[in-house]
Amino acid sequence: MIREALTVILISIGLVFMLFGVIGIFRFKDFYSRILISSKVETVGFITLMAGVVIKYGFTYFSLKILLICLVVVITNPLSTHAIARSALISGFKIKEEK
Amino acid sequence: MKKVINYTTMIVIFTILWVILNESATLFQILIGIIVSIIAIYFTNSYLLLDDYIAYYYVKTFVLIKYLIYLIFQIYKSGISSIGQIIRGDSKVIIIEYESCLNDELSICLLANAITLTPGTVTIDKKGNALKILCFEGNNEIKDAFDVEVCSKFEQILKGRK
Amino acid sequence: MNNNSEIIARITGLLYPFIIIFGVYIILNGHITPGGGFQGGAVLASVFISRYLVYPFEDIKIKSLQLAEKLLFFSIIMIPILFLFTGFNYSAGQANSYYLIGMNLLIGFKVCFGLTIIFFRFVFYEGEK
Amino acid sequence: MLEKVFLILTVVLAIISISTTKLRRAVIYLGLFSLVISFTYLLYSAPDVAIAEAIIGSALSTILYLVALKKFQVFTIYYTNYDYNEINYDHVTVRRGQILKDIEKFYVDREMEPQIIYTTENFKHILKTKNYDLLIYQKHSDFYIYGFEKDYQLDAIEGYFMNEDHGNLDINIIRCKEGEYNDA
Amino acid sequence: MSFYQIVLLVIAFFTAMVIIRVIMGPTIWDRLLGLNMVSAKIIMSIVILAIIQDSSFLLDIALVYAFLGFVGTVFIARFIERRGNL
Repeated sequence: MIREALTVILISIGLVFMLFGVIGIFRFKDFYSRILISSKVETVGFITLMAGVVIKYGFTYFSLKILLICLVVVITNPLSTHAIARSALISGFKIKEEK
Repeated sequence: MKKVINYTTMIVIFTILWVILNESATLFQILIGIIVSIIAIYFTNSYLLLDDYIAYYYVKTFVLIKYLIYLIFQIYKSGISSIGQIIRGDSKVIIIEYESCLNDELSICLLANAITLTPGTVTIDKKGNALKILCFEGNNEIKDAFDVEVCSKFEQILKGRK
Repeated sequence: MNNNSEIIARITGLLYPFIIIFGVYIILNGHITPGGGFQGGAVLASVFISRYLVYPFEDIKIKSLQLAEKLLFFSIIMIPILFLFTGFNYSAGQANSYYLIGMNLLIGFKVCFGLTIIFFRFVFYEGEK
Repeated sequence: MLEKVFLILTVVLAIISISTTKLRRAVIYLGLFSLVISFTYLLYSAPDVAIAEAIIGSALSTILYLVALKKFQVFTIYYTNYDYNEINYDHVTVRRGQILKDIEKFYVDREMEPQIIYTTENFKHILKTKNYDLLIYQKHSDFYIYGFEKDYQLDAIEGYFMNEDHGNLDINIIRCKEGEYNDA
Repeated sequence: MSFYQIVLLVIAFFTAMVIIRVIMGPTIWDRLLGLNMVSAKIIMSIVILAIIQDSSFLLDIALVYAFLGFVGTVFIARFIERRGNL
């Protein structure tokens, strides 16, 4: 019973983090601050939500698979963020002088 | 001798992965898992990487667990502080250069990944051990973490990779 | 201008064996879970495609890949025909699933080679201005 | 309810991806379309189709579209403005001015892909270092368009601006020799 | 309507909001960022759907997105930074 309640709480916290990510994508006025905050807060929400699901299922194959998904996302998500930011910088889209 | 132990560890890890994917731990599945992981490592070494996978990507298990725990702690810490940033609205972005005190390629890449994962900082470029980091102006936490003379906590953890 | 990011190259290299194992898993479990020859083969082909991010050179032998693909295609056609002529008893449950797994493996490797050939031909020859 | 949300999203993305004039945007919209439709297949309990759509849509078809777009010529246009030190959102969307819209329309009509980059760097610095096809420099209401001498499109652009009525805008077209300023 | 169905609806609403940003977004990098975010949201929805239907093979599809979602994004970003050369 307490496990169920913990799951509900964790998933709700994850949804709140995701809500802030979506707000951030509309609130910031330029691209670089958007990429700095929004997509990352989204990852925090992702990890929290997955933690909730893992607690619901305990130590089973289902939760092990979810941990695997979590690990792979933690490895690959920075790669795409890095690629997007780097592409914008190299193409010359810039807000302010460097240095 | 050390090479054999490393290979065995890697095969065990991939076999566990196979068992998790298949959701059954019978003897038959474990046997197939060992065969598949040997084939995968051989194929990666000889056709894809053109190098030794294990020597390339070897990280001590203890170091890896410490790294993950500290990473998750750091992600939550700066995630909560960045919610305040979202509520406050717009702010200025600057690029800082940071010279890492690590000299090992994989460790620097893992450090860059960790920097990108924490909200508020994105690694943009890497040349040697110099990293270009995009971050907010006037963010004190970043300054505390990266403008210090000695190594930051991440680097101290990653130093014992081998 | 030919500078790709070192971080992407490094971490993509870390993922190769994981993707290979996942592709083989999708092929081998094609008869009980979603997936099968085509899907697993496409996953395996994406290993070669992501390798282009790391080494953008033309060091894959397209000729021998083509030969292997033709042989696989020939065997995919010939094995069912041989089964037809031998009068094998299909009602046996275990043999049936072995047959499915074998055919899935052949189809998977054929799709993998085919998509790899398409990608590298497009990138190195057809995409020229 | 849930199915309806995703079905509406699918239709919207499909219509947008075929009606946009810029081909790279169409590639991104198609990637989104494949993500959304894969989940819709799952909701209608067709996991086998969904997994095929996931693999094909996320990696293979995107890359094959990009390889096809390699044949398409891309024009890089830099835009700098004397009056602003910073470029924020309003400048990109609202005050971008008629001239950029006209130039974009010019290239799209001729089936070429314009890529406009808004920057605050000094235009002389861009002339020297960056690899550009056109450079537009605005000072109050004067426009300076830098292009290469050999580029035959430049004459067409000049003719285009002569024909259309552009009010009191002052447009100067400056032809540079190949490698006069530029090392890149 | 159970809790998980409500969660799924909320995630669908967020996805729609991000797609609005993608359609609005003035620069092409905004659109790419939106593509990345939608991909993460679809992974979450698949996991929640797997809980509702109680079938673990749906997680394979989430794994496909986790493994291969970055390949397309990285290729598009690279295509833009090299001005139309892969």
